Amino acid sequence: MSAATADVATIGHRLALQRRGTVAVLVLVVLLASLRYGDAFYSGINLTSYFDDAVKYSLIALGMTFVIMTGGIDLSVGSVILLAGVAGGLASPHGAVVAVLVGVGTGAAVGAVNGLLIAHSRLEPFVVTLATLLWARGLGLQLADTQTVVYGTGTLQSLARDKIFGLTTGFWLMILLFVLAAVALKFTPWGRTVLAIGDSEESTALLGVPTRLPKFSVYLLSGALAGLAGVVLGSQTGSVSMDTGVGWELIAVAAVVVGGTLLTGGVGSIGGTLAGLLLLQVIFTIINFENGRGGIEINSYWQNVVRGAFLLVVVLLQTGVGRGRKKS
Amino acid sequence: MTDLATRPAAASVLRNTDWPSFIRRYGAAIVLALLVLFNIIFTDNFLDLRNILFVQLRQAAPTAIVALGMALVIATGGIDLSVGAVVALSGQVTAVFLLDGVPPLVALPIGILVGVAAGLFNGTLVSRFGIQPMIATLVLFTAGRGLAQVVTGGRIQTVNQPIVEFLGLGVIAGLPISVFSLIVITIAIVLVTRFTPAGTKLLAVGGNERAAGLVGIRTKRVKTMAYVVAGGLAGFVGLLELGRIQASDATNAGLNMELDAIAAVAVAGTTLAGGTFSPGRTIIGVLMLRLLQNTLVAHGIPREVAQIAQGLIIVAAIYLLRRSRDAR
Amino acid sequence: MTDTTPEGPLLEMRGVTKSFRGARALDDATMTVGRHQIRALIGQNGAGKSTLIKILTGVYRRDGGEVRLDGRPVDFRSTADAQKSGVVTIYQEVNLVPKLSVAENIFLGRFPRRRGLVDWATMRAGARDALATLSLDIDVTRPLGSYRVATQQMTAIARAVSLEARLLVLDEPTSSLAEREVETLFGVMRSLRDSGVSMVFVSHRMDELYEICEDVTVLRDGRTVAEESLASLNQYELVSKMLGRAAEQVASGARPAARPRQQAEPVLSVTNAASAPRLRDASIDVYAGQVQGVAGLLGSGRSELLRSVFGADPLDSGEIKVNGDRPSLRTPGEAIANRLAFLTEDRRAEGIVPHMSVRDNLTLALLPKLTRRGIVDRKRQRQIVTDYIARLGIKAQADQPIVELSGGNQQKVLLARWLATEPAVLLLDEPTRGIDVSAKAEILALVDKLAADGMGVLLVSSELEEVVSACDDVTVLRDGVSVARVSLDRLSEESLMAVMASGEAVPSSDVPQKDNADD
Amino acid sequence: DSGGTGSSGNAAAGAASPAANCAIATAADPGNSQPADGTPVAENAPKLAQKDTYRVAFSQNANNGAWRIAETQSMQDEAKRLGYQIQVTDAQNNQSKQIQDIRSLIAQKPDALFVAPMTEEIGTVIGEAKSAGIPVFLIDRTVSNAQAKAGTDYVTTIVSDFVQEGKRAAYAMAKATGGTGKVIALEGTTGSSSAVDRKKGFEDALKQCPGLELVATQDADNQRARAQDITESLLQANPDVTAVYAQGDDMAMGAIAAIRAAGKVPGKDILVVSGDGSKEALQSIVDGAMVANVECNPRFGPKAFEVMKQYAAGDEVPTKILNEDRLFDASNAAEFVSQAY
Ligand SMILES: Nc1ncnc2c1ncn2[C@@H]1O[C@H](COP(=O)(O)OP(=O)(O)OP(=O)(O)O)[C@@H](O)[C@H]1O
Ligand SMILES: Nc1ncnc2c1ncn2[C@@H]1O[C@H](COP(=O)(O)OP(=O)(O)OP(=O)(O)O)[C@@H](O)[C@H]1O
Ligand SMILES: [Mg+2]
Ligand SMILES: [Mg+2]
Repeated sequence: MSAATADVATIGHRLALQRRGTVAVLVLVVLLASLRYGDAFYSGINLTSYFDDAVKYSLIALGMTFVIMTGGIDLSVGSVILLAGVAGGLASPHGAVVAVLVGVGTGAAVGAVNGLLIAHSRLEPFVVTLATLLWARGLGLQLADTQTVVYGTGTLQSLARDKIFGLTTGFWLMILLFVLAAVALKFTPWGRTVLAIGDSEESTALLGVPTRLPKFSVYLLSGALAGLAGVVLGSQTGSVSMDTGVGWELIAVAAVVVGGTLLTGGVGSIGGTLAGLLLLQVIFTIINFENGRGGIEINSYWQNVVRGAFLLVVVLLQTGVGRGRKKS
Repeated sequence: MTDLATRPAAASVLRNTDWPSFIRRYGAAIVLALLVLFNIIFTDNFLDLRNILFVQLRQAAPTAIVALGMALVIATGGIDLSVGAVVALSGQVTAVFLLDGVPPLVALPIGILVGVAAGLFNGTLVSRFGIQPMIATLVLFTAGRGLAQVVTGGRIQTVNQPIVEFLGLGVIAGLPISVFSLIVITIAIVLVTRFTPAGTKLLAVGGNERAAGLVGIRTKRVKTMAYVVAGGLAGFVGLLELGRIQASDATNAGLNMELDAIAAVAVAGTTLAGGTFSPGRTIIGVLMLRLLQNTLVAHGIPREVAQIAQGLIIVAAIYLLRRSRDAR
Repeated sequence: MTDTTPEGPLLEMRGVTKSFRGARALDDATMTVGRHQIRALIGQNGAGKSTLIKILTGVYRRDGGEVRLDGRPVDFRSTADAQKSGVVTIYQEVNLVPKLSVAENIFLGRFPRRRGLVDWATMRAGARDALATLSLDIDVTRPLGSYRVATQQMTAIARAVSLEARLLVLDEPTSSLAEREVETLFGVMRSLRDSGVSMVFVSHRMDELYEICEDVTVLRDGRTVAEESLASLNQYELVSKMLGRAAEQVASGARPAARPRQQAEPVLSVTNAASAPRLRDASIDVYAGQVQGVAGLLGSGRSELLRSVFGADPLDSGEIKVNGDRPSLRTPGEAIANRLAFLTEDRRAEGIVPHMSVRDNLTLALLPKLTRRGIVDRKRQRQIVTDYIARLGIKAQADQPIVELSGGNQQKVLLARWLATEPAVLLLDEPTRGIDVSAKAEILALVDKLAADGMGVLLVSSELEEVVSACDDVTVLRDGVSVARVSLDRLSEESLMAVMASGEAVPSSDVPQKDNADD
Repeated sequence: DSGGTGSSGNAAAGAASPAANCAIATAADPGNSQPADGTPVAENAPKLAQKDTYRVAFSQNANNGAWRIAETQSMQDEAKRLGYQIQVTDAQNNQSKQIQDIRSLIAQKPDALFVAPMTEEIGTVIGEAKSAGIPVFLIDRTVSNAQAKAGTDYVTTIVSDFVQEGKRAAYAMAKATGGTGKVIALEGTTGSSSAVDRKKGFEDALKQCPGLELVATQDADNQRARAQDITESLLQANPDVTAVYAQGDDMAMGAIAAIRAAGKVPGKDILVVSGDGSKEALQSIVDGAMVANVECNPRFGPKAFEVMKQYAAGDEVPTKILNEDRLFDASNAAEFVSQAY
């Protein structure tokens, strides 16, 4: 599905515009919401909970951004969160450091399996990670003996609740990782190679650039970040339940695409992913708030409808933007 | 190009057989045969005709019908994540109409129409608006089930009507309705793709959309049609599922069916990149995955372990297929 | 390279064999490249040139034979591997990453760094320098894909040159280049040779080979049939070695006698056609029984003209008449229904459906006509396919996937695809790009015959020689405007070149305005 | 009324003579468990002012399936009846969404917060409500003691005793089958406390009845279709099964359909015991397809608001309040079917 050469110039502009559009809509929505709901909306606890909740999704979306930039996809992240969250939880009695290491390590290990099969054996990412979605969840359930895994109330939990400049460590962790990732994308050979692979893997190889390792690495990274997300989740909520992560991979994919990363690879933005994710998340919050107003009672079933419709509106606006430009 | 005069000896037949393409063609069938063999030996009453037709095949048929639609969409280089939700939506709409006293002759076609409409919606987003198939169908994946829940208020409502009972328990030509429909639908699809230009057009669009456009094929229409057929089949399966449990279940009907269908298409040796279509192997893929699941259940394997096994089998299957694909 | 270069050839490939799914692509192929040498590698389409190169650089694994570099056996596993040993390759068809910037394309895999991070400023400067050696001055921060194919090809060359190779392999680098660019390239190649770099050069244009190469390796059906000095062979001897038959049988390419117009009215008439952004105001007439040429510099809008006539691109304004009528031609489907046919210049991206069989590829445009009461007539389909495979001498099985064919054979299948629709007007965009001499001669002969049989042909070609020898009449496009018409009596490469460059009509040639176009 | 219909249990159709090796086949329904004496009262939880009307919030963990819908409905109906304003969120079966829901509810500062916890482990967020000065009432499930303290972080929890429900199901099954046979069990959502506890209660009680052999246990996720598929597969592999225990009614309905599809008669060839007490289940007891059903009453509204009002009035509220569940069988199903949810 490679775009016609003549389209290449427009694609870049289009996605850049889309990113700005996403940020603009995000700002607009937040402004409108705070006007409508007043104090309660940005009062400390809600902002904190909003960002805390966003952390885990943002971590998998970050990994997903790199995977998608290579033209792949990682459907297994939701299951990896469960598996790594469980592993981290079981390790948590041995201290926060051990829990984090075990969680991230578990995620990375699963990511490495995906990466090997995709980069080395050249299997299709969609199917490989679909299979991993199954076995990693099974393994997580097995490991936890299908019981919710509790995180010891140790350093990890207080760390999760500690605040720096009024926001939790989780928030700052998220910001830090996104900044690092943005730098890595723009300023490391690895980042550029990842984009090149997504653009045309065959060409990249024929230019004499090894492609296996970078391709492997994005799945490793995605797994490791999902693992981290599992531990973060566990420490924030004190436990990891067996339903954790079901369907989250699609939330991440949606955020990445809304954020202006091309699903076929080659063009991407880290900041866009964050904006896309925060935008999707703010919708949840607003639906909850709207329910509280008592005016229109948004039946919870409508929430999914609204979310789907919102996704539709965003992508339609984006293509509209793209078309408008093409004509001019 | 073997010379007819020099018939190769058996040994050289083995040597000359194109093993890679043999495995590719029959890989899923071989695994299926092994599973059947295992069950004949280790599972009581497996060879019972009633079991084969009314348990194994009947359970597999709805997924197989959905997978046929999915294979069409995948042949165009797309993917349809919404089929599971469409199954739910069509079933719920039909159930509600039936409960309202609408005659079955009207209510059942409406269910299929719901699926067709959903397919039209997906197809339009993909072909007219150029939205990535995954994202385009994610809209209905999210909103479709929500709508289904809205329609029934999330309740499971028993539909005690002869027509529903017939859909679930009826027998035509000694076969359960779902198995009978699967056979009819398969024959129809095979006939249409073999003998009319539709099959060639489909593969041309999936293989090289721009080239297809330049030979006068209306690529947008072909793509849309694939989604419409997939949607219509999902709508029909919604009716079968309604009949199967004799009740509407918005939350669980068709749950994860899209992933089962995609996995089946993949283990059948079809690449998700488009340009290939094989109804026979798709059905074999479904049967294989379904029988695997049933075998694990019948032998008391807990669900989480079964999930691990399924994941591993899928990986193993596509690994073998790939080995054969580009052995060079 | 220092003076202490070891004796013996730089590269030796001996007895190389390679099969794809049982089909021999190479069978005892041999190639020796000396030092300070530019070696031509020639052969018909499908002879195995690209395969031999890919085996050298490890893209394909060889089934047998050996490869020695500097006398030592080597076994590269990938292009990267080969590059480490100084073997740099520009593969056939542009293989770059279009969405990244020009600069990144040049420095991918070896980014200049500062404190571990990519140093964009140095990279941009380096890219500009690399392109300057090819006299190219473009914005290196723009995505490569936004430039035309020739520029992309030059970028690939710039990258390869800047890699400081010992052995540079160029697989048909000139097929999408114009003459001036080819000259620039040759200049660079000469200076590289003088600095000690050896090169392998693949091209189907004989004059290029004689201009730049000293020695030649000739492949035929996967076998090396000659390794000689070019000077010792004249063009006819070379071609006859390539083909394995007497050179006299190869069409000479001499201008056929003038073909009479078969009707007074043009079968296709385009007036003031415009299509943003490249086509601004083009008018052209095509008569049944004649070959109408379109000439112009790269980017002059020739392809756009053909595309918008065929409904592949939207026509913003202008009028198109077919046999005097003004049918709707907004989609290729409508164009085909009006008996137009269009052979695209980009075979890979817009022509072939790669994994589909030759049979289905060949009959793709014919599908509606093959269908009776909704059913495809497979028997007739088979007949037609067998017929065209024989008529055009296509080397392929009907049920073989078309990707497995060599470029020339793919091109013939695509041509057959359109001939099978029995069009009234055939629009040909660079029909012989990347096609070997014999296939090219065959295709041009075929075009000649089609015209003689009453078809109207519109031919776009960047090879002036081809335009001059094949066309009855040539319209020159410049910046999307048809600026002149040159008719048979004054058709020569020189006169065409002059018009194309200046945009001035040659005195007394017709101005392409509709009213006085009739002569 | 403790729903003690125990002695009349023998009326179940086709009850075989009690096997000697089954201690519980003839025992009476063990009935509801009683809260341990001296359940502490809520003292340190945030106080609730006495007002004419309240603005309350309810975090439901998943608003699907008849049971949860009935629960939500009951909360909404009761609030409406009392003239309170109620805001409901639906976590859609997702623990972390529920935590997010609760936090956003807290931000809106309701007078009181009702929570139907997804899992026991959402306790930390309950503590946040306390910090915000909002009294919390848990219904139908509780939270882990390690994370939130009853009477301090939240006022009280109104729950059913799931272990007891499982136990009562085992008794009912033993009685109906006469203490012999092969049993398959269908479990609810993996890891949920109701599934874990019912399984524990059922299996522990079954130990006293070696004649009832548990041949297979499968997770059917509270889904009707899934339960149907699984039962079909299990019946095919174990054609001599004589009883099915489904932890929830949806699964029971799926199992009954599967039994029918296998050409057997539910209630005769294979006896089905289930839990929840839905209208559909009661009807099938009346129809003879199901033999017994242990109620798990979803109608928490009246009780929940009554407790809230007591608490506002300053009455002593115990930190754990047990719901009273009934046992339905052929003797009383017809009587209750019309009121069932
Ligand atoms: N990947 C492949 N799979 C199957 N067959 C192939 C493959 N690549 C090349 N071939 C076959 O090998 C033979 C040699 O092809 P090759 O591309 O080397 O020819 P070439 O001399 O470069 O031709 P051209 O002048 O058209 O570029 C052809 O018959 C071609 O069909
Ligand atoms: N916006 C653009 N910017 C730069 N290059 C473009 C643009 N649009 C098209 N091109 C490329 O420029 C090239 C020349 O355009 P066009 O095909 O109209 O002219 P042409 O005279 O037919 O040249 P060619 O010999 O390449 O066919 C094409 O390869 C096309 O892909
Ligand atoms: Mg070649
Ligand atoms: Mg052109």
